Amino acid sequence: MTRRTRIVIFLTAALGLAALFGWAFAGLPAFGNGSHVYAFLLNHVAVPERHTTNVVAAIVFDYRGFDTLGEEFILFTAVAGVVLLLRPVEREDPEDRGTTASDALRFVGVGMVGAGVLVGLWLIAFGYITPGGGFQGGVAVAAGAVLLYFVSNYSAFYPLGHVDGLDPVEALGAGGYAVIGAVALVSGLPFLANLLGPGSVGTLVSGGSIPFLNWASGIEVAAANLILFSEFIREYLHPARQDG
Amino acid sequence: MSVVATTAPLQAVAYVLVAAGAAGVVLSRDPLRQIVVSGIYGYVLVLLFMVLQAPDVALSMLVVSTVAYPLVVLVAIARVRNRREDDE
Amino acid sequence: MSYLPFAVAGWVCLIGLYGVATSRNLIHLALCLTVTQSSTYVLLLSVGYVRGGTAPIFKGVKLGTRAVDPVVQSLSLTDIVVSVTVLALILALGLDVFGAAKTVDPDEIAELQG
Amino acid sequence: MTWLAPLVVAVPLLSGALVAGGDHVAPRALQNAIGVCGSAATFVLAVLLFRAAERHEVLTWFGGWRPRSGIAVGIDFAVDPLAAGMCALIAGLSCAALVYSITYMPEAAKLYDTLLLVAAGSMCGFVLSGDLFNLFVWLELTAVAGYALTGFEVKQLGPLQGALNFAIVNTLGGYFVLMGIALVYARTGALNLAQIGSALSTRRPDGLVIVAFTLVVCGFLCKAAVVPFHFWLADAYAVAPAPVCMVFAGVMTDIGLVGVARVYATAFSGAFGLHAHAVGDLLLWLGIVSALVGGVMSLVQRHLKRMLAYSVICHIGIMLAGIGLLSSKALGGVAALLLAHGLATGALFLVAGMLLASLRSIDELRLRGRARARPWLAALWFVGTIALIGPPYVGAYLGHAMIDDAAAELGRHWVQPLLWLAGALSGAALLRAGARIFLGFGQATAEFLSPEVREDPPDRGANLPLLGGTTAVLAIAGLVVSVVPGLGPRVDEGAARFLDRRSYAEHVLHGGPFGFKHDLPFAIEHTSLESVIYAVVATLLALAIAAVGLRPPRSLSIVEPALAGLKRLHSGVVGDYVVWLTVGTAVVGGVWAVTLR
Repeated sequence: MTRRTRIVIFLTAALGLAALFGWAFAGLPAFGNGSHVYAFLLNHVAVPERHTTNVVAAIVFDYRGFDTLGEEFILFTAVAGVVLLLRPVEREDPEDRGTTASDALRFVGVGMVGAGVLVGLWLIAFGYITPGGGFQGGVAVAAGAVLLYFVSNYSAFYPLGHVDGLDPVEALGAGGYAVIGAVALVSGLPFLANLLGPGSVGTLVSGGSIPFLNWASGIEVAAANLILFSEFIREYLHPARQDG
Repeated sequence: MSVVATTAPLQAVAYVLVAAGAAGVVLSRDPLRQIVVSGIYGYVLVLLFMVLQAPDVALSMLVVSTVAYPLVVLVAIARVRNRREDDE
Repeated sequence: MSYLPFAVAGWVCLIGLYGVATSRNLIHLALCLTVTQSSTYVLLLSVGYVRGGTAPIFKGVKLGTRAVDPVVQSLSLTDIVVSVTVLALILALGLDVFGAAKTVDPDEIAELQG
Repeated sequence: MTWLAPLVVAVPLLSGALVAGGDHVAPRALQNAIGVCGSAATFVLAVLLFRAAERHEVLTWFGGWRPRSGIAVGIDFAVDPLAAGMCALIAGLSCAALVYSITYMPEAAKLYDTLLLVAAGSMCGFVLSGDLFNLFVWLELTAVAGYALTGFEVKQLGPLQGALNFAIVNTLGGYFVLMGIALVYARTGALNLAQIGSALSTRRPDGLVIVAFTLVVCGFLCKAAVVPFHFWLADAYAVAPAPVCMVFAGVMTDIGLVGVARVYATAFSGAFGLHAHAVGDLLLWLGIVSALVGGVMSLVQRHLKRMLAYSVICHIGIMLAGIGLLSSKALGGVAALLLAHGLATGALFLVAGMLLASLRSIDELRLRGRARARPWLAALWFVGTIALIGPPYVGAYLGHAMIDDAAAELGRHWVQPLLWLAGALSGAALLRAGARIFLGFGQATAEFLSPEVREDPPDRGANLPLLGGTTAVLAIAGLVVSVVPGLGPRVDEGAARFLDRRSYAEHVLHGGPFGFKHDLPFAIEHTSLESVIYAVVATLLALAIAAVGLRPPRSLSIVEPALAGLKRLHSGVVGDYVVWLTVGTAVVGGVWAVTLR
């Protein structure tokens, strides 16, 4: 169909969809007045039961930890997919087109690499006490490592982002999450059951197996993002296909 | 733990900004301009999530829209542009 | 104010859909998809907001304080991960399309039809 | 038995992680072994799960978070026999795909195996899960694995276009599901399907409930490729590698239907109560239209995999129509049909793969008469085709017959001929292609067919006996589905449990018992004379249409404009598809807005 017909049909249908949305939203309680039994329950029992002060983390890694297992695998699978899609179909040309930066920029940059990685690790470590967690921290760690590319060049970064080295790490993160779940089965508990005692409220030793799942996902996310970024950068520098 | 003080007007402003930002991202047809607008939209969402008392989500959105989105999109844009210019 | 948040969520969803339907560039299209997706977080978090509630993090706050819904926040976290993966996959496909066809216009790559 | 259900998901996911982790370390043979053994183990676990679910309740709460006073705290797998059987089919087909791929795609990066294993695990998670958001997570995981597998042949534009159309439409469908979830959660404060069902059943459905249901169902219908959400499927399945197509066509499309049936039966059926027929009627009509569109479109294809893709749309439509009848007999028929269709279509895709590997093409006209010397391939092709058409007591027949009975009980006698006709149309296309390729019948050209699709063959070196053996197992299994002793009563009983919302909710939320019928008979299901007649007529009709297709008479040109219009709708342009997705959702919601109040 022509672009004009497409836009006309779309706008008509969108009007219908908008009416449906309006009809549905009219059935919602006014903004800020909703109350949900599930949320109420968890806000009251999560801290006493799990001793983690961040209820969201308790949900993500414990009450609904099974969702997070799926989420880890979504990231894992997507990265596997990107690696597969961007795999070289012809020989790579060895020419290095990495950026080079001035010494001053490098100096600042190296500092930022360290800072990014540290912030990331901190976000993972304290994720179940304060805001943060495996995902946010993992991306920050990967971001820190990618900065290496911008301040030095691709060849310095390449070993870090190289798929061969990172694949096992990523698989360990995603698989580790499932293994922690399966360990509970072996000890006769339900899958993903929290094996360990809850520890003391608001400290790093709270939450039982939450820290382990949190670190597993942190490792998975950091490795996955590193692979993702390095695949895209490699695709830019050495396209999978020679053009023309 | 209240991350920021929230007031209804602040929330209303954040929502209006989100509505405008979304339109901005869609209507910027040039990818390079779009990624800039998209970055701004990301930060507007971060602001909204903060005033909705969702610091975890805000933090996720922050790392995603600061690092993940721009990096992959910029590489894609650069790859496509570069070759176009070579062709010309 | 009471229905503005939901209206915004609906608007963001529809404008994103419009962008996807009319896009002439796969990179643009991928970003429009993230816009449509952002409507889901806006809706989820708006549904879970409780007026005067604190964030569901009870550090330095007495337990039992009125707090916003933590469940929708955990759902939004998953959702954000999904959005990154979808963006990366579609861009990777887009780069491959560019490699094979020298174009990123979805209207020009109709190899299969009928 | 609480350990069994999680393992059906965890084993394939862990095998996938293991294969990826050893990508550059372990030798290829070991990697293949991990993949095949992992999926075979999943198959065994799923069969055990099926046996367990038939005898007693199987309910797992992840992390041990049991509900408190009827409020679900965690995520559950409440396993019913139909879901467990579906897992067995998923694992079985994935195992077959991995075996087939060993020599068919020796150059495939090992990540290919990983993606297949993850897709298998996530589909099992989807069919077993009892939590609405958890359904979304597994839906997305299945989809993400699917996009990459479709675009596997990154050198060719066709697969990339197919993968992009697939990815964009299904991603949007996923967002619709999520918006529906947000609305349901806002109303009920629950994500557990049983709890949602109980909460919604206490009052009349209003706009919020109807729109939420619309969004969730339309999202799932994108995955299931039901008209008008179906356009992406023909593009994607035409170009993905044959073993991948087998898994997609055999089970991945169907999980969209499982989603619709599950969400309706457990969460919304109570709310719609007296108006249930309005829900069912629309699904019935969408199903019939899909079945007919799929049937007609498969008749105008010359690329075998694209022809099979439209045949999938046709059969998905028949199954959706069965679901739309909202009776346990019909749902049992859908389950039997799903099994026969999954096996037979899977086998046909594998035959197409073998043709591509040995004759370097799967174009009906190009291959005319070139496969005369391959009687085994011909036998497999015709066995699969006949199993799909379903003459009395063969292949898909049992499913058709059970749906017939259900329609007759409801007084909807017009449903039966339409569904049989649709099946005959797609069967005719496959018969025609088989006759042209393996027997050399018919003209060398046919103007009414869609343009040729290029597809690069796989590397040489495929071990044809291994491929043929795998295919034969599927084809024969598909052929005998209708005469498996005891299958009929079992799917019937399973469907009754699937649809029993009250017992389900009582069981999940309060640990209440299910009533079990022990000692179901091991007899071959008796079917009505009506169905036997329909099946014979449909088979003859398929043969007749195939014969006409081989030498179309001039008078047929009067339908040319209509066909051309239908073909033009399938434009391959994703922007159009997104428009149809929007239109479809708006129309479905609009119809229910009028009929459900």
